[in-house]
Amino acid sequence: MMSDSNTFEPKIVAFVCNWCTYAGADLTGTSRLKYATNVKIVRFPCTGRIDFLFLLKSFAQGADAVIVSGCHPNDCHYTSGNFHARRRWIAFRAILDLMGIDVRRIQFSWVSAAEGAKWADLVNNTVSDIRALGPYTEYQKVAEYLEKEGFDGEA
Amino acid sequence: MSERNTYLPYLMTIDKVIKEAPGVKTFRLKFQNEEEAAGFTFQAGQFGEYSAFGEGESTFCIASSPTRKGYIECTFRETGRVTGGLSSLEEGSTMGFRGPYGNTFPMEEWKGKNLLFIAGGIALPPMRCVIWNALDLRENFKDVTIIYGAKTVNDLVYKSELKEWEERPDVRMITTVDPGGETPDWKGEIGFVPTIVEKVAPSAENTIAIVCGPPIMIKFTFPVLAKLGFTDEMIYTTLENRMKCGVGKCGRCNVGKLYICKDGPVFSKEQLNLIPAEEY
Amino acid sequence: MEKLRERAAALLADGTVSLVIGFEEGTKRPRPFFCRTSDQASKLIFDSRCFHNLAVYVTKKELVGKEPFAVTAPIATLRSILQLYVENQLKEEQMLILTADPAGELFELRSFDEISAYVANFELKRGEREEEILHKIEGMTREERWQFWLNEMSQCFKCYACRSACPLCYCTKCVVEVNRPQWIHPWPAPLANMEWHINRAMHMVGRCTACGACGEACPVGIPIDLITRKMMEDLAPEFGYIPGLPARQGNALSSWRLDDREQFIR
Amino acid sequence: METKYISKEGLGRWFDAIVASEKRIYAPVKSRGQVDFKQVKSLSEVADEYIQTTQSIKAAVFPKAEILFSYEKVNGKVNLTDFDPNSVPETVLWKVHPCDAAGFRPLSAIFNWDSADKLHNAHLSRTTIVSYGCAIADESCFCTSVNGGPGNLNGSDLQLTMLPDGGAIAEIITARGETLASLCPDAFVADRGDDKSAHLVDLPARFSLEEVQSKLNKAFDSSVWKQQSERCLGCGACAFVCPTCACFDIQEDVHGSKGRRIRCWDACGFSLFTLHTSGHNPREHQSQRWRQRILHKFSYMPERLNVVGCTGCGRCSRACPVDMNILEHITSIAEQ
Repeated sequence: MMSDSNTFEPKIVAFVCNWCTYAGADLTGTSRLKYATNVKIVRFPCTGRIDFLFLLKSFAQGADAVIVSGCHPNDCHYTSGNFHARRRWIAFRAILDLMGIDVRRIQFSWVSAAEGAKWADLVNNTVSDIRALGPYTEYQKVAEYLEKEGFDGEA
Repeated sequence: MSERNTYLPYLMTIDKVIKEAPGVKTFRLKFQNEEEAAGFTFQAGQFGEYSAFGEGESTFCIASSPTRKGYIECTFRETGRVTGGLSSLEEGSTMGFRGPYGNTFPMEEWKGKNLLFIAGGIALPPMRCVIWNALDLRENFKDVTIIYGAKTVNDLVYKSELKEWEERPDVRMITTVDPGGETPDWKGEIGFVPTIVEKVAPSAENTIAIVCGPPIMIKFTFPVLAKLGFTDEMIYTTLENRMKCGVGKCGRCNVGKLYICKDGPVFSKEQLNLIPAEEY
Repeated sequence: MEKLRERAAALLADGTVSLVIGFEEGTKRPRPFFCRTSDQASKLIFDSRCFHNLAVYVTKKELVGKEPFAVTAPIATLRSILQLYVENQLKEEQMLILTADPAGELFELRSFDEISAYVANFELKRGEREEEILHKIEGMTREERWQFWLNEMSQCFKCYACRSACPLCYCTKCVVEVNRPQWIHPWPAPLANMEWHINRAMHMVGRCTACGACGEACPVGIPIDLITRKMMEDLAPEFGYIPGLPARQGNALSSWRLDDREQFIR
Repeated sequence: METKYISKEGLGRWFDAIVASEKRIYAPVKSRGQVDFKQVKSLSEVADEYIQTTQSIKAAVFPKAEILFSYEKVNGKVNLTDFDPNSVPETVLWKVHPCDAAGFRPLSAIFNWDSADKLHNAHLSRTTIVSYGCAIADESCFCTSVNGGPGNLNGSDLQLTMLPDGGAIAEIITARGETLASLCPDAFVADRGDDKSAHLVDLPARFSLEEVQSKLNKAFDSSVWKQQSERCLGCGACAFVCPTCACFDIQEDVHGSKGRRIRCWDACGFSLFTLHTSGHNPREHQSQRWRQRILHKFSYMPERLNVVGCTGCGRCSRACPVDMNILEHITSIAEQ
């Protein structure tokens, strides 16, 4: 991705399922569709396996956004993994929103193995959204606590 | 000038890795800093805190004898995060060590006596240090008897050394495995350690018994020794409790008012009688 | 209250139960009390000041053993007990409930269904304190909420009183004590504290009965109970359950519906 | 030791002089409905009219989490970066209660009884403690039963006892106290002969320490532990608010090839505190852990370290979610 040094390049981690979205992202490549390179893909057997802590840890370690994507409803390789995941994300989003964590930085999607173009759009749209939002320093700076002087616990 | 930070480990190079039994390894460690190596001494029975950088610290005894200079050895079983991290290290890599900590076996006082070593399973390492210490100064001691048992033949550690001890004319070596743990070609004893001690019936006359093993083995071995005529001050063991600091501060290892890391790990049975058994 | 004492004494005397978990007068206010003989029953009290959620003790094997026991349970405790039944943590035949309604009438409840029927008479409502703080939070922007909670979380020193006081935190080894991998730093630090509390809230989704024990227990006064309470209030209609009235159909996160809301999924 | 008088105006000037000296000042501050030590820049921020801060001041010399050392792995080698004592800033702890100041001795005893703890000592040697004699107390306070008192000087570098005119009796106890006072020498004038005890709370002793200790020497197998600890939930609230509890854990903070070893607070009340790798747990039951807490403070520490591990601040009783009241329990042991 060409950009001048002033443009903020978001760091994005994508947690995807092996059976649909990973294959879809693969298809994007083999179809020679161009899309933003800001995404680091982490492959999981199923969206049902994606623990909410992975998302929090991504932010703590410098991600500006997270993509979570798997099979469309009724297409799960394990029948109901994505339904369980969907419930988890409903609850997780609600908790994060209550805590004041920026839920716009988590993008959920269903991308099937046939949707190479959708994957490219998803990534491109997320990158442009996050570029507009800017880096997630609000969260990241809190991670560096031990270096701070002071013992009264103030962040 | 500035004192040393107690928690800062010495950097050690893993000089040699020996696979002892499934999940059990021995590391031979050498100091990377010559000054630290020169200033380092320890005695039989002491322990240390071993670091896998990236994982944390774990407590094991120093398994080599103080008579073997220039290195220390530790033997551990892979059970958790730290031992898992250590286990993945190869020869030549760096790990950390701090110590030596704790008290020691009174080897000086034992001069001129018979020594009876009774060990079970992964508890041989602390005793191996004493055994080699005694064998390297063989003229100081009379009869040396070693009774060592493990669950299965596979679980016996220091196999080549067991053989060496067996072949020495000046050592009486008895190896045993739990019933069912033997292989078709097993030539040693079959039975639990306390049973074998009773069968071997070593004389208590002028003898020190050093017992080390899982709590259940110790529990059943003590009465056998008593029956053979060993009094409490003739029996020694080494205890372990969970530790973090190794230097009497973190608050984990105490048994009653005693700290295993400072007042132990070596205790005579006479001393054990004074502390609450439920806390170790 | 007198009737409850008499009944507890009788149950202990005739051997129906070997223990009554109840309340006694403490140094400042009533506190949990383990009544094992009928003469001790005169110390039992049961009034509106009894706020501890005694359900936290009923899963502790070292306390309750295998013998039948009774619990003098206010409504909040009953809600937790129902949830513990749903999670198969209790045996109906081992436990007997003694409770009294606001008018002072004594009730004896012996099964999930009896407790459910009794609890259904009471609506789970925000108290004054909950209303005040939640109203404040609901009026905040996202950035203000983040600052609010960050400031609160910075006070946490990970004594885990919240976890210990919660009847539904009955795991013998908590996720923060697992170290392969170590997901949440075991030391107190603002972000690690935040992660811990988010984690706790996630593990409470559809399980929390809003008894408030965690917030009450917090020595540094973080209103952590409001996280799980708000969660329960907001998600109950979404997942189709009645707040504070656990049903046997399974927990929110271990079940799903084909038509669960998904407008946030692109 | 020298006794002086400092006026209300002098106190303000002295405080400003300390601020100007660029030392960090921590003092009790009221926020979120609680009073706790926070960094302050002016005397007006300091809380008034409270019994006790929720947390003790021990974090000043035993932080909740601190870096023991850092390391980096480079090409199979490891580079260590030691803790640097000079990274610890000079700190003034202002308006410390005598029971908190008294807590520094048991803490130091734990950290130094065998080998010196470089980190603790670095903090301690850069800390000046200005205590305030206590004019109020509540039913949880029992300093006078454990060798302390509302005007006890143990652990303080300088103690102020507030007078009705807004001034204070200033007792300059140590050289550090003297150095701090010398930042504004003319604020301290000759002692007016005020009676200190008239301005302190009267707090009769609640039990005899000797009696408790002699009872505890024989109490290991007593049924009292189980009886007292039944309602204990096994959290760490009591230990974390305590001015003398020093149990800690050593943990690893890893970021790729870099990492730090961290020391953080731990508590003997946690069920996994003493759990062996084998699964064996020497203090498996809450009653054993409660016994450890009491015996450690009132029996083991006096015997091994020659100092009582309790200063009578009463914080554990106030913090406990289920009213494990230490005064009540100790008193009942003394009366047995």
